[in-house]
Amino acid sequence: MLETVMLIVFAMVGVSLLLNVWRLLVGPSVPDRILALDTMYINSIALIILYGMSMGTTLYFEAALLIAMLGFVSTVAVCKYLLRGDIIE
Amino acid sequence: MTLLWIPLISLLGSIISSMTGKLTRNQSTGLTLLMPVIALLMTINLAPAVFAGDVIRETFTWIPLLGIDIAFRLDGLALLFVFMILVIGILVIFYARYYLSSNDSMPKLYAYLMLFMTAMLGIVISNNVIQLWFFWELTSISSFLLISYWWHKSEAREGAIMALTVTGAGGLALLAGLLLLGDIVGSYNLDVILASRDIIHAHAWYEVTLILILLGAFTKSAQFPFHFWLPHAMAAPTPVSAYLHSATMVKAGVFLLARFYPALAGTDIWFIIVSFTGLATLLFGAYVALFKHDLKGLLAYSTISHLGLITLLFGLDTKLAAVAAIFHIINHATFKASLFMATGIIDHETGTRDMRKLNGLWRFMPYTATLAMVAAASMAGVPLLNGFLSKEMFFAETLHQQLLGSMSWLIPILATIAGAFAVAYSARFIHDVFFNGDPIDLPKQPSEPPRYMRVPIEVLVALCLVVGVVPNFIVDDILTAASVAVLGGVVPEFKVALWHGFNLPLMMSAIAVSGGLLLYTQRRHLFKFHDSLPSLNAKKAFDKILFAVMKWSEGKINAIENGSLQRYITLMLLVVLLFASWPLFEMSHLGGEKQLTPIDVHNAMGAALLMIGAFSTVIWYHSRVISLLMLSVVGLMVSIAFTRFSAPDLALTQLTVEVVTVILLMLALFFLPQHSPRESSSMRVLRDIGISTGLGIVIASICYALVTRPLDSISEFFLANAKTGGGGTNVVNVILVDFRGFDTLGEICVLGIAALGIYKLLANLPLLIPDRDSEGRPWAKERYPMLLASISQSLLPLALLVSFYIFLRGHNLPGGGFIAGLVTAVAFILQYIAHGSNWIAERLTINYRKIIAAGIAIALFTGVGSWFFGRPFMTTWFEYFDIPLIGEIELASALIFDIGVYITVVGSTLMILASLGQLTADEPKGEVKI
Amino acid sequence: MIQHLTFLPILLPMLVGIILLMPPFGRTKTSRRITSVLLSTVSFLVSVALLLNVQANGTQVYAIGDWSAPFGIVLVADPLSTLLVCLTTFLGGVCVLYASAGDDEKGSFFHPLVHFLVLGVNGAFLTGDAFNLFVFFEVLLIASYALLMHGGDKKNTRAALHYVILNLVGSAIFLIALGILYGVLGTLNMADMAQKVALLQGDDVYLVKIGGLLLLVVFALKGALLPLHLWLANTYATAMPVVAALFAIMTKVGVYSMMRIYTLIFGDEAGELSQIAQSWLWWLALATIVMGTIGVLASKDLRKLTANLVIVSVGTLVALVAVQTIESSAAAIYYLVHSTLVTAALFILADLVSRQRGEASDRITAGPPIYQPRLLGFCFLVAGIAVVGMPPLSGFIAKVWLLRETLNAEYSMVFWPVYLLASLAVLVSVTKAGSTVFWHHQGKISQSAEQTRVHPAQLTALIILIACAPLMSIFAGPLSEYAIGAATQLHDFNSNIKLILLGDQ
Amino acid sequence: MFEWIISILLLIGGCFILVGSIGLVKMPDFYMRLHGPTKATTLGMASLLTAAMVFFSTTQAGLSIKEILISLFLLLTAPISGYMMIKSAIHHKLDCIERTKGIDNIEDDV
Amino acid sequence: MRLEAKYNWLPSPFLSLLLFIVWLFLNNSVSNGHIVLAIILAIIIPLATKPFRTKQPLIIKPGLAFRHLLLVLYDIITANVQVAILILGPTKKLTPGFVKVPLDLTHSMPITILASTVSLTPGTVSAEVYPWNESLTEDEEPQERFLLIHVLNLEDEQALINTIKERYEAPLKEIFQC
Amino acid sequence: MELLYASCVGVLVSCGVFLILRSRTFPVVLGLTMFSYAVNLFLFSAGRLSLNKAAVLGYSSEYADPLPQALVLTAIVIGFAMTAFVVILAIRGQADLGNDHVDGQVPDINSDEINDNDKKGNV
Ligand code: NA
Ligand code: NA
Repeated sequence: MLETVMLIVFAMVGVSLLLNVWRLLVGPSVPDRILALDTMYINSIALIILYGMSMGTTLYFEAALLIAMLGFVSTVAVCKYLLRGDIIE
Repeated sequence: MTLLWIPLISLLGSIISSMTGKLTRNQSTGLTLLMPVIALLMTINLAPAVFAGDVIRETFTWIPLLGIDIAFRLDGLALLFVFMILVIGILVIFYARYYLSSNDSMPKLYAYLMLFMTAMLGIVISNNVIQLWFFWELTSISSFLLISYWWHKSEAREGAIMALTVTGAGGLALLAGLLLLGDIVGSYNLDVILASRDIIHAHAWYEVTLILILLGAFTKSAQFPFHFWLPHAMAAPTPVSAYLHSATMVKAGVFLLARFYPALAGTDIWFIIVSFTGLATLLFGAYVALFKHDLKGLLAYSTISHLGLITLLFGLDTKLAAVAAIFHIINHATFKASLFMATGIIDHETGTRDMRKLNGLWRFMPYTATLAMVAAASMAGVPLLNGFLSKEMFFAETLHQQLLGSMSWLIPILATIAGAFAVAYSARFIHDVFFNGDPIDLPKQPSEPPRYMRVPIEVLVALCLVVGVVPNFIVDDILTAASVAVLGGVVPEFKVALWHGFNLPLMMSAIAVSGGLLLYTQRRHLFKFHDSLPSLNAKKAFDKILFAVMKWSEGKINAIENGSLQRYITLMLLVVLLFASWPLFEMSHLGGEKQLTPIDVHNAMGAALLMIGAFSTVIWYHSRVISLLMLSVVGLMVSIAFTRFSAPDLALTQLTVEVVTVILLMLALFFLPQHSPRESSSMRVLRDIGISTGLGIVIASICYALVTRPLDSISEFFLANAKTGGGGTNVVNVILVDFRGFDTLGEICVLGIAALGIYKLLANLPLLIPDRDSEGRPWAKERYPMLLASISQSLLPLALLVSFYIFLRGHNLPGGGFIAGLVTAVAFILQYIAHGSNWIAERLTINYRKIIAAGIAIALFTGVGSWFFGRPFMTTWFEYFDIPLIGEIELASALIFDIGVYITVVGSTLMILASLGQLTADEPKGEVKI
Repeated sequence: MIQHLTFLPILLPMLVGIILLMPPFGRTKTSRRITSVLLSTVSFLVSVALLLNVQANGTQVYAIGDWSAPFGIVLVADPLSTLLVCLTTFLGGVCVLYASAGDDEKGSFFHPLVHFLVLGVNGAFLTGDAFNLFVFFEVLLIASYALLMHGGDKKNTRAALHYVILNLVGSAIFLIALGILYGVLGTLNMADMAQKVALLQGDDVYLVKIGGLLLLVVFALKGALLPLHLWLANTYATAMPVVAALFAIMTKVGVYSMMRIYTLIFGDEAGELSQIAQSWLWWLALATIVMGTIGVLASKDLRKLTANLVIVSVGTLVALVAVQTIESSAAAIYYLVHSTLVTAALFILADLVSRQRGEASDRITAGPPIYQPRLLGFCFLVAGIAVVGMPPLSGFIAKVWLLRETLNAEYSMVFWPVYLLASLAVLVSVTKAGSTVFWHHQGKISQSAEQTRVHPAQLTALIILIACAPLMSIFAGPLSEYAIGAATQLHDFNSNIKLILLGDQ
Repeated sequence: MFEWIISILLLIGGCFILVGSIGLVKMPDFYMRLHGPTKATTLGMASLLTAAMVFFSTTQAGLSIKEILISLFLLLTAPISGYMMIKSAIHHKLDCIERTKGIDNIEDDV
Repeated sequence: MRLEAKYNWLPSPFLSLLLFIVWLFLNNSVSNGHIVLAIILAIIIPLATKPFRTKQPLIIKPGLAFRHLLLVLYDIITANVQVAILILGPTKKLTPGFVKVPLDLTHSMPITILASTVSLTPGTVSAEVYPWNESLTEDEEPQERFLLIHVLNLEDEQALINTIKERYEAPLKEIFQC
Repeated sequence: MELLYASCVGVLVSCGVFLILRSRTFPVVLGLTMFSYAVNLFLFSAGRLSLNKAAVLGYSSEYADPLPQALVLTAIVIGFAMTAFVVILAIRGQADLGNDHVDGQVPDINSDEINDNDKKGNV
């Protein structure tokens, strides 16, 4: 059962990612695209966790953790860029 | 040792004279003269042995591998030349003492002259052809220096360049020829070469070799059509001309003919090339000489003509011709040197050399005039003078040759015509200068020169006379010895005498003399005729050609190196495409034998996202922020691909690097335009699409070919030894810090250097800081959004904890110093973003430069540490310790190494970002920082 | 310590670089200079010691981390690599000394960067591992990027952009090539690769061929071989001359790598892949000579002229490499050392000349008289004679030697005329340049010319460099013996394999 | 038992993640789109991570609780990301749909 | 309100506690070694990062804080279900709006927590804090502020404001005693 | 899957190269970054593709080839350093030269002329 569920969830996350990409491509504004990318980051964490579960290994946990941390920083950086131009001022 | 000393002494003389700057002119001259005099005495000492038929040899090893020795060989020919070079050299030096004005540097002239003498001596006594070439080129260099002695005059500079160009070109040909010759014979030794006539003649390369060597000889001895440099070399001071154009430089060319006569001559091709060149030069020089108004110009073309005569003699197929050639070499040296010196006196005393102004000098300087007239008569071939003797021999030999078969009679006739012209220009030299009315507008009032200035001329003129009257007494020995050397032992009977009875040659002489006088008296018509000819200024042509070549090169270079990076990259990529695709087509099957893995949905989706990201980056490249966001998608997908394909370390690294890169790009984007304009034409875009698609397909094919093949690699070793030998279970990390830790050391150096470089780049950068974004919006008012500021403070300790965690586990699980370092750096970057660089600067007073240095130092010294255990650099050490309460822990040198990595990464990354941040930290926006 | 001697040419520059970034040595201008010059000397002496050691005891293989080949990275100090290491440390020292007259303070980190560059070059010469070669290439490149911008102006920036971007693409191609080679051969050690290439079969051959040819692209770019030479003239001519002088060694790294790769891995023993690059190298070399010569003829200033001379020298070297005989390699080795030193000298001279000629700088036009005409003129004469290959200096021996060794090569009837004509063009250009710059005066010595007097440090550096030309000629005998020895070792496939992989002397 | 718990948590997580992304696509203006990803996705992640925690704790030796950290991190950062994004949207004066109330409450930030 | 901790070697005890726990979480281990390491890190990291923290009010009532946390978690879950329904439902019925909530909180950290809470709970996202402060100084002046929030479906503005103030702001005021 | 992987590498190469061939520094830098992604994936694949075989001892029975991974890691780091440098150089170029054209000067934006130049090979 778990395998089936995992497949379903995989599919859900996959569809989510595609939806994110849709928004990323369509925009229309830059903040929209940032939002889409940010969401993509988070959804990739889901993907990695699911992958780790399906393979039964925790080796990829750190990758997920880092995406969480770094995705935040990069979103913040882009927003700061839009707001102030100079992200380190 | 004696032979070596001859050029060596002369070289010493060069050095000595260059240091006589502080001495008086007489002292300087005396010191300079000392050396050639010694050399002359040494040569005289050797002469009897040579006359007796000995060949004196000396060899020192220099570069045995290349067959280049320092080898000397004194035979008759060499002896003759050594005498000539030294005697005339001594006279010229003496003469120059009086010639040079007080403004001219005497040591410089003497040093160059002596250097030149060294080179000439070297040529004539070389027993190794490469060494011969060595000195040959030295004459080119030193003559360049001599001709350009008055370098502030443009004609001196240009004349020198022209001489060097022509003789340099000939020198290169000569080198090629000599190398071929050496290869044919198997040795560069002259003895061997001279003894290998038959091998050489039979060899397939003979013709090429001969032509190359002759090119060397002809350019040096100013043979037509390479003669044009010589008149322009007259820009040199007259003593230099006297030396270069009588006894040395140009004689080097005919020396070469004589030197290789035994080995190369005797074939039809030799006779044809040499005689025709000689004949053409003889006629051409004699003809042009008549029309020169400049005294030195006349002498220059006369020199060309006489060298043509000598060359022609070497090209005639009779043995006596060679003897005549040698004899004429001596005679020409004597009368030409004296004529040049006389010209120098005239120039010196009157301030001009223009024969249209110089008239009736007999009245002002009768003594000098007499000397000059005797020498000129010798040049014309008047009996009782040496010039007559050799010219007689020449005429005789032109009658004996069979070069042109049934047309051979043409040569004596042409020779006679040339003789007539020689008489005519000699007559002009005498009549036009010393008689022919009164001088016109002379810059100076002429008078006799200082007494001693005439001494050298007196000596030479005396020689002309003595040789002319009693030739046997003076030149027999040396001429015989030289002829033996040239003809290889079998010297035909010859008799140098004033009177051979009434014969054809004498008649030719008579015709030449009377014809010459007739020509001179009728010169007005001739001049008119000559002026009507299209004038060919060799110098202008040479300059034009040189200029054209340089212009053409410039055009080519500007067209090729047009400063367009796009072209350079395109070229490189095309080469890559060619190299990578061409072997692909040779493959029978692209794919390998490995079982393919089926595509699953996740991979397909990941691939789709990655491709979408890639294409979007390209599609949106005009709006840079969007393009950058799209690139982030690609980066994210690449790291997910690494997770998918069992490379957690790579995924972590890729992630962190990607984020830092994006931040950097964002920082850059602030200073750069926000949009890329559309500049490429559609053709260009199509072409670029072609190239990039082609490369993509090729690389993809290679990639496919690789991944579908089984691999047998050295990695088994790493897997087997990671734990036992490296003390860690994360094999990738063990490779990084142990097996291939050296790479990592290099890698952190790269990172550190990059940071230093960036700091360097940003120093004193004048930047226009935009005060609004590309759509004209002013920047937001809030510099440091409050919520962000407070949350980032809380995240910092957490991030440090995580980075410590990642660092610590690296050896056994995915992680390690590099990733940890980047995580730490990112945590600090967040602080920079949230609080600004001034805020950080107040709190973090660390010199990043030192941090970087410390990091690399730690890594380096960890490696060096193993020396104390007698092991090579970077041999790792690890041990497990059981500590009460805590349990078993592992200590490894690799961990310390990794600390170095960590520190370097943190230092470098922060240095890069802080330098960038500092750029704008204190600057109000919208202002230019200088 | 003696067993670690092989490693010292890498350790020392790195250490010096670090030391110069830290107090107390890196604190003041003077302390940096003294430290840098002194330790450069030490580096050079150590390199010489290594050379003597290699001469006495044969090729040294140093297994880093005690992991023997092919698993770990080994350094291979054979006669060729040690010679080049000596050359590099020597040149580095000279440049550091020269720059100590003031050039070093025109930007930050000059001294450490020079040492890092030397580190990279030494590493590239010594390493026996293909990927490690890549790493050291990057070390030397990043250092060169930074040095290129030292004291730079706008022209400099533009040239640097081109140089950096091209090299980044080049590095990427290097990685692709390494990927292919590893992907088929499963190893990174060059000797091991050589061994495995000889046994290749089937389609694998073509994949490795691609790898080998892509490496050619990389080395051609580094070495400035046509058509990848286009960056060089501008880059070298706009860099600060002392940096350009140092860069004289960098193209040689590319050539050296070609020698190694195409002699060891794709040499005579490589079965189907033997001499894959030879004919390419040969024709590209000729084309490079031609292009370089055209560049020489077109040059409008001394630095550009010298930069184009570098291109000519690369073409000549690569032609020798392509001949693939022991003798031609020996000639290449001699020529390499000679051309490096003489072009470095010319760059430095161009600098000194331009300082003393005011507005005219080093342009080949009439200009104000030079303040110290005798000194600089003499040095230019020596360097010029050496570079055009006239006696009595090193250039002539190189010329004779290389003509001699190409005589019996397949296409000598093409090479000889091309080379000889190129030599003539170089002769004319250099002569014209020298005569114009030193003799064609227009205007007066500028007021400030006295301040541009050659500094003692500059003078020493210049004289040391200039003196190499006569010394290389005088000692051509032993040097040629050495070069032949080095070339023999280079071509000795079996002993190289044995030595590196089995540690068998 | 655990399998059930894991499955349910997974499904909940998946659903919320999906809903978040649907919101991202479906909503008519930026401000409304923001709600889905900030809230639904975050919760979905929390649920998914809990599932993973249970999964690894039951299938592998020992407790696995580090997944909580990711949840913690997301809960901490998601609001701030959202805040930054909405700030930049306001700065860019992105259009809201017409029926949006209280637009006057926004102050001009330049 | 207290800004300074009692002990110099333990400047922020809650942070230290957090770090201690997180370390053990990260390593999935409560072995002696990790506990020792966790203690060391929990002390060192706060000390090292102290300069990077502006002075913030300390949590005076940890018990209340914990209860508030649970409440928020609960709200997050329910809020998400609501949002999910709103998202999946017809968008035309939604009437979004911007609401300005006057704040009694004055310090940045409590405001941040409040704003975050608001963002995670029913249909609201914090958008701005007015007025902007130009720079974040060491000793921040307490200042009267507003929170601008975007509401996905705004029905009753005042009710929303009241909920936020009572349900989330008030407990925070108490926890931090400010 | 191998084909898919190779295609991804190919697409990244194509897109990267196309961007590298642009005339402004920023797209070129983006192109270089993307090209280096492609190269990293390529180099990585030299160790072949394997699922769930991370080279951490004890985590599976078979392991992926760890060596290319280590190489790629080094390459990523070096690539990062290089990218950083070239980014800053681009800024420097903008500051020194007043534009962000890779050649330091903007050619006349006259499309006809660009076409003409193309024909002449002056690109
Ligand atoms: Na800034
Ligand atoms: Na007259």
